[in-house]
Amino acid sequence: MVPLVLYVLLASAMFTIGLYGLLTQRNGIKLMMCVEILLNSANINLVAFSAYLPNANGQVFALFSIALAAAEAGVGFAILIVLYRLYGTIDLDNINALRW
Amino acid sequence: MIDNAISLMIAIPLIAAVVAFLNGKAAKYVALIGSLVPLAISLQMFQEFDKTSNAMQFVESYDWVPAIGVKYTVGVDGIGLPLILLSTIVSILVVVYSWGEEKRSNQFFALLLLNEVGVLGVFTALDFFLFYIFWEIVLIPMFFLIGIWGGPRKDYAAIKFFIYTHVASLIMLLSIFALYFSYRTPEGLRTFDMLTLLEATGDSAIFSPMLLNVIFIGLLFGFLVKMPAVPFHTWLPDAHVEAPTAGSVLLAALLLKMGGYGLFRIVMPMLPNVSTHYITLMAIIGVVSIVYGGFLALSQKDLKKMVAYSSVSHMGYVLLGAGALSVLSVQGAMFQQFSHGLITCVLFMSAGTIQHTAGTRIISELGGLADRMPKFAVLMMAGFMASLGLPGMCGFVAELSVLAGSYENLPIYVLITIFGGIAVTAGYHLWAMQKVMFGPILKKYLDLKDPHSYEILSMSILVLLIIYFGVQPATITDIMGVAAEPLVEPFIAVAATGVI
Amino acid sequence: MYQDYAYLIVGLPILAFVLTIFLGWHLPKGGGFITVLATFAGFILSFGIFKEIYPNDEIVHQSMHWFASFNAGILIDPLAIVMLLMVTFVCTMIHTYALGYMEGDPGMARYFAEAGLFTAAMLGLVFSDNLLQLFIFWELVGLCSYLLIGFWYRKPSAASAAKKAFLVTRVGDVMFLAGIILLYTNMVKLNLVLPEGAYLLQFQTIYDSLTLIPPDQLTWIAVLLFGGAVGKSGQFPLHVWLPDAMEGPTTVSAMIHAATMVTAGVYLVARMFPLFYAAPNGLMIVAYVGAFTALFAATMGLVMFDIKRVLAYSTVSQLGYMMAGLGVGAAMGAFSVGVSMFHLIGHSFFKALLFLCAGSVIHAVGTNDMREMGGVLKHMKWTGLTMLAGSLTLAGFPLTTGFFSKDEIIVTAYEHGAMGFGWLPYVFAIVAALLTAIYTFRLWFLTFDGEARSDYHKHESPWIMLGPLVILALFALFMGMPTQENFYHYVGNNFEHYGVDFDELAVIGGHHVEHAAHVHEPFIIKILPIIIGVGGIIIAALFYSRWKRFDPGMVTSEGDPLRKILLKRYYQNEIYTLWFAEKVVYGIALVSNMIDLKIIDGTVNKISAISVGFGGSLRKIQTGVIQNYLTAVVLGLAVLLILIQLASMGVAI
Amino acid sequence: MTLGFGDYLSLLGAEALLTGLALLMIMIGLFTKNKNLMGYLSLAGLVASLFLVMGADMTKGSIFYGTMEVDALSQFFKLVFVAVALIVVMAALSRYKDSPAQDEFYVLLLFATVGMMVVASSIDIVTLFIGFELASLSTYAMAAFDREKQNLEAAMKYFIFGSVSSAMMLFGFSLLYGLSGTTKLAEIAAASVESMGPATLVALLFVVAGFGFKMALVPFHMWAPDTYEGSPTIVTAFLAAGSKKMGFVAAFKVLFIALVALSFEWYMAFAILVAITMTLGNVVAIWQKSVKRMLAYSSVAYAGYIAIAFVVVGAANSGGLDLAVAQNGLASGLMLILGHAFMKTGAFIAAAVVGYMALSEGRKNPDDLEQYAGLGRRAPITAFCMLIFLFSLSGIPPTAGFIGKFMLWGSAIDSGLVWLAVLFALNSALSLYYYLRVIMYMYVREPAGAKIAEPKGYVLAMVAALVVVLWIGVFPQAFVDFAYSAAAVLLH
Repeated sequence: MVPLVLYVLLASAMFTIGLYGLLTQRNGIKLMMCVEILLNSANINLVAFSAYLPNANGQVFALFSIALAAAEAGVGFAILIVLYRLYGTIDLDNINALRW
Repeated sequence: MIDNAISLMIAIPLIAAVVAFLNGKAAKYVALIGSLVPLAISLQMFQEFDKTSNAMQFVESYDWVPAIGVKYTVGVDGIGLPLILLSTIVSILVVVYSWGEEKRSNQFFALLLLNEVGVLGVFTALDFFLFYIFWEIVLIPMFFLIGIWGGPRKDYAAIKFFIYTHVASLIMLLSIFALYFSYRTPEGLRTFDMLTLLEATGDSAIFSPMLLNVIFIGLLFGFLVKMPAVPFHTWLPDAHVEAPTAGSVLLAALLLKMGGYGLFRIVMPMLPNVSTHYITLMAIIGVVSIVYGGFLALSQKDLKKMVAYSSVSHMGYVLLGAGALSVLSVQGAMFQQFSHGLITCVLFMSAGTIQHTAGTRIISELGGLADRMPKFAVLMMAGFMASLGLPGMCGFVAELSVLAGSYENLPIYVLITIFGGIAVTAGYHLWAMQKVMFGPILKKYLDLKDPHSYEILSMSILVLLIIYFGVQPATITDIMGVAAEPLVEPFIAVAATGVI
Repeated sequence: MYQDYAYLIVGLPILAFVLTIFLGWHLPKGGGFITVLATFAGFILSFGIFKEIYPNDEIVHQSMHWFASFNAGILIDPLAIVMLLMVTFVCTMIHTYALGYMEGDPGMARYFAEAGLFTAAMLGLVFSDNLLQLFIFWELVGLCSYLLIGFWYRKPSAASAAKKAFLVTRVGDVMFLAGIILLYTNMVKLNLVLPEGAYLLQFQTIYDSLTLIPPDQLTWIAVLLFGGAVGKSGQFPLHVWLPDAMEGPTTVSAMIHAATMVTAGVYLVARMFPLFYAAPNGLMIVAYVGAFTALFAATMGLVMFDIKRVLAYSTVSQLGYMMAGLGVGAAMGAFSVGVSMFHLIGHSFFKALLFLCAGSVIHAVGTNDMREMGGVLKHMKWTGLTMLAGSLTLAGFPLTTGFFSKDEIIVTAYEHGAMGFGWLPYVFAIVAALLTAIYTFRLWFLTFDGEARSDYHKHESPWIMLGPLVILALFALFMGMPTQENFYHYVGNNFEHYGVDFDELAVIGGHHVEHAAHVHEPFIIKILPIIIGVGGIIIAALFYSRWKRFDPGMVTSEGDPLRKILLKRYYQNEIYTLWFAEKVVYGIALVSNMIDLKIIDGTVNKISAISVGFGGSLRKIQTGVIQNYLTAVVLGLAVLLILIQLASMGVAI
Repeated sequence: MTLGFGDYLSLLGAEALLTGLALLMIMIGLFTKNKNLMGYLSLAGLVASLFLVMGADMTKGSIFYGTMEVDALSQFFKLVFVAVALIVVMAALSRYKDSPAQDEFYVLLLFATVGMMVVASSIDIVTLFIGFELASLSTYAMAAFDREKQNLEAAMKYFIFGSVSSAMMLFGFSLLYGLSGTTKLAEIAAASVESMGPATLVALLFVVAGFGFKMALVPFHMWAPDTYEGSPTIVTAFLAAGSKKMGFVAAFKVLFIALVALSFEWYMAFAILVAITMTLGNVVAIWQKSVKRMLAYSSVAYAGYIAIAFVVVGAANSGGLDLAVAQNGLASGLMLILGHAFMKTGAFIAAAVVGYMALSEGRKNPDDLEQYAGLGRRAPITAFCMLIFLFSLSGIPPTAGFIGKFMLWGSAIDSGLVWLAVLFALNSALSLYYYLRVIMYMYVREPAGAKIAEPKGYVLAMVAALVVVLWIGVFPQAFVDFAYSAAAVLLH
């Protein structure tokens, strides 16, 4: 059996990668992807823990979370599409009329 | 006496304020009635007041927010009653004086009434929660009076006034909380009841000296700002300069008195339990306010600003008298509150009338107005004389009581006051009087006439009251004397040992 | 029976005040006759009371509670009754005179209202039974003085003089008030058990407790009370307002600034004489200040050309005599009160007379400047002769009232010296007497004698003005001789009514004389005042009359520094007004204002500016770029993590 | 105890009703042209659910296998959510009148409300997360609803920030689950007491990040000003008043149930966060020319004020739990939440009226302070309501804002955090500056246009909020009692 710590390490690595991407990328789609990576790192955690624990709560949680992630992606893309229509770009660095 | 007299006295102006606000045309008549009724009630209360007792009278008490120990408790004793009378008298006279106000008159009169509500509430509330609510409510009408009807820098003045005094109120509130959370009733409940909490401050098992001193500082600060005492006075001249006449009158005659009232109602009962250094502190601040305020007034070019600083100077006597802790001085300090309330009305009304007739308040630009405004000149002169402490008027009685009563405990401070304050006070009053009223009339003022009869009327009534209380102070000082005794009692032994 | 209506002595003039101020505008002569009648009624009442109490040597005392530990009351004792008589009488004369003098002035009603108020206040001052009430009326007469000096308020100089008078006397009043407070506190400390109806500040109580109050406190109280008297009675150094006060109508000068109000200071010292007597050095200060003032003012009287100013300095000088007369009481005891009061009463008559005459002249001639007069006697016989009567008595011509009263003071001052209390008062007094005679007749000769030096109006005043002049002149000349001795004893024994033991007080005061034997004055001392008085008149005649032998230019010239300093009035204006008031006091005020704006309010504004400015830079964090926001979150999390980790390790944050 | 269907209906009737209504409205929306009906439908549904919430039995305990609970705390918040939604719907009646897509607005609003209500009831991290996400997703869409440029920018920032926070929170939850082996909050708490390690800390921090985002606590607040400013104003009202409060209820549940166990003085770290939050909110708000943005920063400051409740509980817990102090602190925080919900909604709706007015006159910068000049005469009802809301926000009696601040000051003093109380007071005074400035514009400046007809829906909404604000201010007893019992639930 693969030791739990490896799963957790994997999840942490994914989380870090996602976070790094969020801080460095400008493109809206890439940011969305990074968010998905973050969510999935949590899902890996949940599933892995659940496998080592005497209950299935984590797996259920992961299922819910996957569903929610999908919905979130739907909303997110909808926003980005309209954004693109209005601004002609999804480079988020340039969209900063609201500030200060 | 009708039941619930105090509640009625507070409620009627409130209702009248709403009516006046909604009914623009009749606003001033509503305001007149709405302030006449409280006046009648307060006079009736004065009649029926047991003048030999220092217990709370006409008390009403109802549960309000029992979950946090808040009650609606109001009552009157010798500390509050004179100020209630002052409030009702001044309020109606301000309505009369402002009879000609055309600009947004419905709002104007509604605010005057709302101010009366707040002030009466402060002087009667016996629950800290209620007290604080009224204390804050008073800010609102004054803010608008300055803000809407004020002078060129009204924004600055109104906001400064509001924030400065609000900060002080909040600090006071935090101190009140410290009292509140330190004490439980025998039933184990919290209470905001003012008298209970103040009495509890004497119990060193509940309040450690350290804690009590911190609480005391907070409360004192709150009241010093309101009074205002040097160095927390700078909001006052700005507010006065910009405020309309009615606002200035209410501000100086009633709002400042709230600070003094807090001093007698809340701070002084705590004094026996805190460090005696505070007494010295109060005396020092009082004297500095008197002398420094006087010099400040002397240096002013704007008549109204001068009057404003004279308020700072005069309110210093309240602190001095309170700090001296003899029956005569405390009674004098209370009477100073009352008398300054009347006198300052005349002064601010004078400044206001000059402003709207001559079009300026800069002293050097005025001259010879007595020539065209003889009646007004007489009234203004009477006000100025009263303010500089002329015997036969109430200001003298108050200042004499404070000084004579304070000398035993605070000789140096009294001497500084006498020599540093009184002559200067006379100086700026006379100087302003000479520049404004006397000398040859300036050409541009040849068309002036005596102001409207309602202005003359309200000022005349005030002058008559000033003279009446100057000649017959006992009418009201007897009550104050009775009220002063319990405040001073704990100190008679202390003073004898020369601690102060 | 009259004494039951004693309160009306004050009440009637107040009524007159109220009536004239509201109705005077509609009455002929501004309702002046109301004031005259009220004052005259006061005189009748006073006289009635005098007749009642004089034979049995009684006093009248009525009192009621006022507020706190103070009372209001009426006390008519010998000291008070003579003042009451004098004030009501002189005021009646002056008010009558004013009916003519003020004719045609648009403010006539106001004049008589204020004059009525003044009369009331002055009378109230006199018959007060306690020090506080005395102070109250003291201030009220000050107010009336202010109002009446500034009666012609359209004239800037009048307005300014009024203010000056009020302020300078206020300085004295402040000291007076301080004295009262000091006295009151000392009395409170005694924990006296007062009998029913007695109050702390009543004179009776004060006299009774003098022996109980610490002597050093007594001295302070005496000095402070005397400070009040100095202000009110124009003693050095607070005399500067009095000459300026001549800006008011001449009747005002006569009434307030010669006959009545300015004597209040003397009256105060007389009233509190036991206290001064008991206070170590108390009387000495009074004596020296008084005598110095007498001389100092007389020197300035010598060079003035304004007829009223000469009289004003003369008044200051004579008040100095009265003070000195009281001050030398260290030697004479309460007798000196009688002496001084006698001079006070006499002076009131003749100084009122002189002022009214001057007023009559000014009224006719239309100028104050004596250089533009000359030879007025030809046109104004009655005025000139009555003024001559006044001048004679002021100069101390033998057998006139002024002669007796001033002579007695000078002699008393001699005894003061002879008994070892200091010669200076005597020296000052005798020199001042010479100068008095000189400037008085300089004035008379310059005005009435010689040739007209300008083209002035020439007509005699109406009889309503001349009548009072004649009556006053008679009193000024002939009152002294018959009443002198009785007066001294009647007033001098005033304090026996209160059981004041002067011997005991003298011990406290440190001027107890073992053998209270009467010093015998040498003959030369006795006749010296006569010589000096007559000599002075002759000197004046030699310089200024039609028998002129010398020219003033022979004694002094334009460049003479002494003359300059006198004309400049010892540079008082420069010191008091230009330097002290405008530089020092106003300077402090300006500095205070600067402190207030820059430091105190500056701090408040600075605090708000800092918090607002803080926000101004902080808002730049909000760049509007989403990645930066996320960075902030990550950084924030990291910081929080560290903080909580530290906390969990027990590090106090 | 087993519960029947009827019990479920009585306990979760409001949620069920609103969910059903929302689904129904989607269907109706497909087939009807006159969509103005939708507003009234949702209005009716919300009123009904208000009564259902008030009528729910708070003694039945947990339902759905111990994942949800109906108690005083949940009902307290549900009342807030439903009432806020109700007020926003009233405003929307005017705002989206005759708009072709208005059905979607109401549906989203109802879903968001349901999501918040689920969060209020949940005692399990799974339900909590689901409710949280339901509310978030709906509001993301609402923020972009008008499809104008700034709406989209606002929605984009909101969405990215929100989804990152959700992800962090989920990551934190996953760690908590792994450490304790359970998803039930109570059991997580029990487990944390036994094994407290660095991993727990990290987990907690991630959770805090998630809630902090909704609460708009520094440094998780940065989306808030932009989103509040850019969103349609009535959506902003809903975000500030509803969504934000959801963050608080979630934080209350997780932080208290799971974290009361932490024995060390973690609250000091939180206290610093709170201090920074309120100070930053206030000092930056002073600089804002846009009233909406100003209110947004004020909302940040309020997050700081309310979060004092956490600090107070932490302080009360620092030396053995002092129940009275903790309960006091919590109840105070709840009272301020309650007050803030209504006054902020009201204030934003008033801002919406002004924006509407400015736009209809074709002005630029419809939210700018200049638009408020002379509002007292141009739109007297709006101005008066705004006046009261602003006074309430500044803590002037007798208003809901005052009661909340009053109690919170008290509890801060009570727990010995005098410095925090003083800072709170000074901040509150500072905030007066920008509130008063708006008032000055409304009542002092000369109006720049004629009097306008105020849209009825807005007026209804504002007056409703006004009544509640004053009611709480004058007769707080019932609310205070409710808050105390809600606080008691959290503290067992």
